[in-house]
Amino acid sequence: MGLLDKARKLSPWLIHYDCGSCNGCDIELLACLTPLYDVERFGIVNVGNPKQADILVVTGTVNQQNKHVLKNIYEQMPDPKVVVAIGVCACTGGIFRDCYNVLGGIDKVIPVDVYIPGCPARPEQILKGIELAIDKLAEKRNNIREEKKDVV
Amino acid sequence: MQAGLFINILLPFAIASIIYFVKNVKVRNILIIVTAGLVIMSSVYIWFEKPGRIPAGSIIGVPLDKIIEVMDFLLGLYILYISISLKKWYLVMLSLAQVIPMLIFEVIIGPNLEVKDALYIDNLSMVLNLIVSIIGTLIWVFSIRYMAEDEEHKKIYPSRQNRFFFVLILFIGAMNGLVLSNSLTWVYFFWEITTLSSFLLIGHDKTKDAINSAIRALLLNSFGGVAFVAAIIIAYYEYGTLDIQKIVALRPSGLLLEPIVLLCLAAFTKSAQIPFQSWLLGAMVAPTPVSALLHSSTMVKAGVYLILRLAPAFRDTWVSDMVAIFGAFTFVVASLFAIGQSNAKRILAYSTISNLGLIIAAAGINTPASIAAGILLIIFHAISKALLFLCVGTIEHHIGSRDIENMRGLFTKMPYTTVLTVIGLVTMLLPPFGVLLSKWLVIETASSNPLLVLLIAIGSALTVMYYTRWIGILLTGTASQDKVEKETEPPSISVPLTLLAIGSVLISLFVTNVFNVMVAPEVISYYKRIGIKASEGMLSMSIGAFNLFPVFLAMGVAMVLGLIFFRKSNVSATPYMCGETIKDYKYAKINNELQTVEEIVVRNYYFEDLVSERKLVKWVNAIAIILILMIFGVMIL
Amino acid sequence: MIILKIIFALIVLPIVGGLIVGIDRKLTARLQGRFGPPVLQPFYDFIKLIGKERQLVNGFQALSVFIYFVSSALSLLLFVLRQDLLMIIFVMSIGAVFLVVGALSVKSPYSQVGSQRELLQMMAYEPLLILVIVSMYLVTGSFSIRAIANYPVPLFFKLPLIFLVMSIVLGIKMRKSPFDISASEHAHQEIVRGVLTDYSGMYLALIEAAHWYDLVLLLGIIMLFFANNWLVGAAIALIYVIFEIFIDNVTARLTVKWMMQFTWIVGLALAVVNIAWLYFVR
Amino acid sequence: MVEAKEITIENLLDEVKYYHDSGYRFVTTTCIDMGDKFQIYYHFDKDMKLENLKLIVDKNTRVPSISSIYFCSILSENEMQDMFGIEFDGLVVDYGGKFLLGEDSPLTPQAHIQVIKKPSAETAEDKKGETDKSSKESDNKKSDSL
Amino acid sequence: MSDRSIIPFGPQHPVLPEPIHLRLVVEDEKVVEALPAVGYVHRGLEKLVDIKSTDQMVYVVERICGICSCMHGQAYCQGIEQLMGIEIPERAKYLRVIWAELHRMHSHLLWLGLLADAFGYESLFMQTWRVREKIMDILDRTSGNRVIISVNIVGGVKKDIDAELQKWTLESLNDVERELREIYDIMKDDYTIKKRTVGVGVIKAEEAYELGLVGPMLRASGIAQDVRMTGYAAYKDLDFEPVVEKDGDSYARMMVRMRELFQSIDLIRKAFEKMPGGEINVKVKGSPDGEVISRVEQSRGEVLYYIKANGSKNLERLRVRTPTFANVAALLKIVPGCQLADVPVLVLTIDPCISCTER
Amino acid sequence: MVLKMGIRLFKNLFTGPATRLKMREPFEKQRGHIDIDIEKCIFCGRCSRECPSGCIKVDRKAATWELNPFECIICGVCVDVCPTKALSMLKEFRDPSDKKSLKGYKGTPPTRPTKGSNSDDAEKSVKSPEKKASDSKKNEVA
Ligand code: SF4
Ligand code: SF4
Ligand code: SF4
Ligand code: SF4
Ligand code: SF4
Ligand code: SF4
Ligand code: SF4
Ligand code: SF4
Repeated sequence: MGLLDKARKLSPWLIHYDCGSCNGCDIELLACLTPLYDVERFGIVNVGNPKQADILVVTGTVNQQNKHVLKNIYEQMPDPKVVVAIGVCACTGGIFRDCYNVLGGIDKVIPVDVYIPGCPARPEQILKGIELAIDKLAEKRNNIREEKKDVV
Repeated sequence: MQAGLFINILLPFAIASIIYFVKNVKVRNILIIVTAGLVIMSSVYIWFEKPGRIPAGSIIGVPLDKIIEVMDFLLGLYILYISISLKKWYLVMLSLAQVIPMLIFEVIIGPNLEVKDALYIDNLSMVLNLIVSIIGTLIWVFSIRYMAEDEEHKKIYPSRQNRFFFVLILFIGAMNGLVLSNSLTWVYFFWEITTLSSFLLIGHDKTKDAINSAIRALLLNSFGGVAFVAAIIIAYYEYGTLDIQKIVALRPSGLLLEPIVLLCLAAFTKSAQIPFQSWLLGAMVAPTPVSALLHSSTMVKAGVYLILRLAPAFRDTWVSDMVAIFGAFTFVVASLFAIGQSNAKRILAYSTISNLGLIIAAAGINTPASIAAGILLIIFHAISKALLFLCVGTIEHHIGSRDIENMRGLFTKMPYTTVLTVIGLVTMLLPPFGVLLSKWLVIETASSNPLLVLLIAIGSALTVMYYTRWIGILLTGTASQDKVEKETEPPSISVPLTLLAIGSVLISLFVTNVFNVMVAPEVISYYKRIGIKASEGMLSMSIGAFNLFPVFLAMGVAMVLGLIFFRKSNVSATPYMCGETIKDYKYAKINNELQTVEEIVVRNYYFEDLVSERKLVKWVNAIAIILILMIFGVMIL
Repeated sequence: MIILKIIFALIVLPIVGGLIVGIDRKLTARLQGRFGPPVLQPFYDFIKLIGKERQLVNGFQALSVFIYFVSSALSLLLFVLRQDLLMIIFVMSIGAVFLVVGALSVKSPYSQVGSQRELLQMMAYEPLLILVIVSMYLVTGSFSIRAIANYPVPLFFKLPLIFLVMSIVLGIKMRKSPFDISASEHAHQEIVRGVLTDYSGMYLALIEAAHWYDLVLLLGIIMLFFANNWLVGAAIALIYVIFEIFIDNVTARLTVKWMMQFTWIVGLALAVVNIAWLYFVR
Repeated sequence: MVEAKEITIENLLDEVKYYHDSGYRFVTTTCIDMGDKFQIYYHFDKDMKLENLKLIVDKNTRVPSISSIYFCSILSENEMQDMFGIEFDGLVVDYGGKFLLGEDSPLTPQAHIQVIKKPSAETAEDKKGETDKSSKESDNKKSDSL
Repeated sequence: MSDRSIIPFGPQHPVLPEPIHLRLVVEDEKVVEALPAVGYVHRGLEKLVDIKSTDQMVYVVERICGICSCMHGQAYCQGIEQLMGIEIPERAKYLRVIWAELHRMHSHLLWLGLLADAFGYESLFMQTWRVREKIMDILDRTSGNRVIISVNIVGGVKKDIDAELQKWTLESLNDVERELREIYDIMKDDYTIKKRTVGVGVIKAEEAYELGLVGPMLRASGIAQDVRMTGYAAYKDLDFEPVVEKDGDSYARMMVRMRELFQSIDLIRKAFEKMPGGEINVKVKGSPDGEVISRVEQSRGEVLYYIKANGSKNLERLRVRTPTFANVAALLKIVPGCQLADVPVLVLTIDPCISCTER
Repeated sequence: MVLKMGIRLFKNLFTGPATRLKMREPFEKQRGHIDIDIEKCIFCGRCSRECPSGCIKVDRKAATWELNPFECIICGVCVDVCPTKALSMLKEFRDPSDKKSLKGYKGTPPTRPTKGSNSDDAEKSVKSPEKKASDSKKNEVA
């Protein structure tokens, strides 16, 4: 089991959903993939497919149009999974939270595990946030195990 | 013995005539089932007796030979009558071209025509005989219910089932006769009966389409008939006998091969090889049992049977090589055309053509191993194809379509039939099942001829394409949203289907036994050697070996594991749709019809622009004709 | 002995395959100026995937995956046991077919389009692979690996063009540019991950592992070109992989149409020329 | 500062056609809510010089779409339809008021919705039930700062 | 049976960094119909003028989109300045040019990378983004932030670039130029890239006009239109020729953006050379009144700000017509008829920026 | 064609990765996060009014200054407008966290210049975790 936990920490795959961000946070997330920051050295792969991802990374605010998309993606991810909100938009709605079409942060729709502030969040910040998310992932797994035990 | 043969060949004729007049459906059905049992038993009986050569007997003092001659003539006249009543001048010409020479020939040669051993029963003929007797009768049983439904669907009143069963049953007799006969005139007689049955059954529905297709079938088969007549006449003059065994033993060469090549040509037409493929495709308008029986498992096999039978006669000649290339060419082209089809029966028809091509190629390679491969292929193909056709028929009656696009997610509607269909498809497509095993044998034996291998390699890759996607879409579904319905089929449909499915798997499992018992002796009797050892689930040659049991074992393990983990999985997931849900996918919120929720459909690729039958068929036919001419050409070499 | 061989084929070799994939990822990263993941990354991924929730859209996915996995493992096993090469290819094709069947059994358009393309890819490489094997037969007179491996001269000298043809096959099977059409290694493709789109968790892991088996098998076939010296063969196979990685990094993904044209025209032509040359030399 | 030629619904299409035929590029439309009327600008560009048409319409009148002349105007016209509820005749592709807006979005938001400051999400959560108080507080703040 | 497949493309799709939905109808691999659905990013920020003051709106419009945020701020500020009749210091004008051109560069590089990614050329993606990081460093160091640099304010700019920074920037730019040359050579005649771009998605000059395209899209079709030529900010003093390509296909669009990178480097160098000293902003008093249209050439083309003020602290109406809003029309034109594999490439060649399209 | 890219790649291979394995030092102008020297603050509320994002709450009576870092867009306006330079922009960015917490400070009301005793610089995290939990549960159900 220890091996599994270790592997989980070493191989977090993420999916990015741009939930109506201004692209500021998006491109910083993309920058994390590029040579200078290279998240792949932590085993992180941007798989772009909820079914194969462990970490859902969301940028931008939730609006009336994409809330169901966000929910769908979250639900398609297999357990254990964590959600990271990048940028103040995803955390609270940021500067746009007063707009008529904006619901606010993504925690209005799905549970969020890690909030990364900043507008935009810097790549370094994102890396840190994902690190935090990876720890959460291990925790979550333990929770699941316990839940399963309860059921049995 | 005589009784066995009698039941096997003549009983169907007799019963057919009775059934034509039986109005009571129940009586008719019982009669059919009883006959089916008798025919199967007789066939098995003959198999165990295996008497070899049998002299022609006589009925009430009249020698059978004479009877056949007369019947032959009458049959010719009947076809002529049909041709005239159809008012197709070319048909009339072709019929005349058969009847008149035959008449003159018979009048001139008269009693000399007689072949002493009119019947010859060996493994090859028994393989065909068993296929015809067992699969054929299973299809009778299947037809009982099927035809009732069919007439209901198509609103055919009054019932034409009597006529249908008349032909269907009579046909089995003819087919059995054909494969057991040793005299060319006898073969020709039965050959013509099968042509006629095919014509009658294709035209059964009497729609315009059906009649046109029937005429086309009659036309092309008559062409083959003409070739057959020519072959008989020339053979008589060149060899002085019409005894097939004697001819084969002669091993003629050079121009003397002419009658054999003509017989091959006749066989090509019967086996619907390119450029004669069009009649078989047209024949798909017939009710499905007809397609299963005549147009995949039995009648079209008559052609390849004849070639396999004659193969030892022309081994090691250029003709043989050309025949192989011709067969391989058909194999590729028919597979290519199959890719462009979405009509299930047409796919099966093309697949039949291509497999027959492969058998012909095997015959043309003409080594003991390849002949063995050809015979194996006949067996496996017959079972799987019959199963597939019957499944498609059943499906068609349920969903009202034979388009594979409409069979998407069929598993949720008719799980039982779908599984059987998948078994049929898998046995056609994958190792360790027999069809692929035979293909493997063919490739290995063909490999000294690179051109042949190239063609076969391409052809088998194409085959994978059209079968795989069919299997795939049959199983399509989303477990959380599509509930699997229960399916009940009447026994007269489910029993033949199940038997065929089980048979197709079992026979592959026991392929070594089948090989040793049925195939090997045949090949050895002609070639004196075989070069293949079959034992312990393994077929081995000097150049390679196929290990069957590990593959079976592994597949079994995989299936068990799959089942276990399927049970342990959460099957409520939905497919990935870019964040949209499959349920309420309303792409583009446009105002015109757009707010409707539309299902996502994805279609297979059919490459209409690339593999368009219409565009290519001209070229392909031209190449095929050139190849046939070359067969004649190389004879001179 | 046979037990050892089975263990070797079923456990050691896929680990080698995984390592090759790991090296591939590291090397790719380095070529791109990145630091790259650890070489053992594929195994971490594998273990993690095994531990994820098992999700299926359709039960036949599970069946298909296991058949794919088992047939890949079996084909490698048969290879190690030096069976008939052509049969091995056919056994491998069971897996390929079922991978497609599994993908087709899902209603997602991406899986479906991916499987159509996967079928086209199979159509592209299968004839080539068969020709490769047949040409080996033509030289050695046998399909059995035992005989091929014992052939005294390296096959490479007789089949140089066929050796090149293997690069096309390997490129397609490794899903490398320009042939990563039905399912690219990265999801950044118009059809997401094609046939793999709807697999997750353990099933994805098994597909990954089956991929390792396939990879080793293909490299084994490449090694056969130098069969009289396994070490040289292994070295060449490794160089071959590096070559594929290099090609992957200097080309864009091309289209299905281009692939079909290229494989059937260039690939078949190379094979045919080589075979014709064999005849000529004889 | 924005020079514009005034037009009416009747000659809108003719004018637009004129611009189209004399080689102007369609830039966009701008709609302004004037209270009881809408004012719509049509902007055209040629050699980087902007030409504007000004159309003033009553609310609830249907405006002819220019998308049959300039296909690309569908985007901005659909947007106006969303945001102001103006209906267009002959819109080539009609998203029916759901071009930019989602199912649950407010209708014609730019025409009547007054955006107000939502209280900070956290504070609202924190002080649930004390909304009155907090608003009072903010009032206080306002008066403080004034 | 319908002989067409329907494929939903987006909103969450790995090749699309932004949410847009295309309903594709395909026959085999050929796309016969494409209908976009948007709104996944629509926030409604134009309406924020109700509660944000004129000054605060600068920060809102910068967040219309993070990619050329600086140019949004610039366009907005220029509009307000025009309304209020403010003449900003010369140095501020040059600084605006410099930052705008840096933004253009990072945007084009970003786009090049994404395009490479769209046709599966991963190493090229890495390469361009690696170069881009150098630009990001320049932005970071000169303004204090990498992406949304927030330097524009009504009345000028907030930050200055001192002599030392200037030197460092120019040196960095030399590096960048060298590496860009390399990439340019690679992209110019790579067989596989050409295979995927040449002749794909052709838009002829007349069509481009008809569709109302802007920016590189228009210039790739052979029309030399560039709002910078109107000479706003300091552009009137930095003579330059718009980059034009004739063919109007994906390749031409790629080349236009490629060459604009060099043009930008050039402009930055010239701007540094000519930049006068002095103040960088002026104090602004009062509130604007009246209406104005302000246009600026962004990386993706012309942005048009319509600003209507009524003399109070808040504006009455703000409308932004962003470049992608104009260019999306091109998709409707070029996607039908293309191959399925080309869809991402075509979507990317218009360089879509959905967040500013939907605001 | 392949060559040019190939050369580039080999260069990459041999010059080593460009990856910054450690975080680089922030540039001097870098906008990281807002900090307050609560002692200097006179609770005039100007920062709160000018803030584009509206994420500062100043309560003059209670002498509290509260920032929601998860709404702050780090534009620096507040720093520019603060009359007493109580606010400053630090270079370091704020760390991600697993919950959204406010930064609340309690200072001394300017009217009463007693110093030190009741200033309280401790961070105040958002209370009522139960409410949060119930919220997320609701989301799961919906
Ligand atoms: S947090 Fe800022 S940069 Fe990020 S998406 Fe929101 S506005 Fe853009
Ligand atoms: S379902 Fe098809 S085959 Fe059956 S009766 Fe109807 S049309 Fe004929
Ligand atoms: S495919 Fe790989 S390199 Fe390309 S963007 Fe995705 S993760 Fe990055
Ligand atoms: S600007 Fe648009 S296309 Fe470009 S990276 Fe951002 S989201 Fe993607
Ligand atoms: S044009 Fe695109 S990149 Fe530029 S600001 Fe607008 S949305 Fe952003
Ligand atoms: S400090 Fe400045 S802003 Fe605050 S109350 Fe005094 S004058 Fe007004
Ligand atoms: S930095 Fe900007 S957003 Fe943050 S508190 Fe200060 S003024 Fe408000
Ligand atoms: S931080 Fe500065 S601006 Fe804000 S309340 Fe305190 S003194 Fe006033």
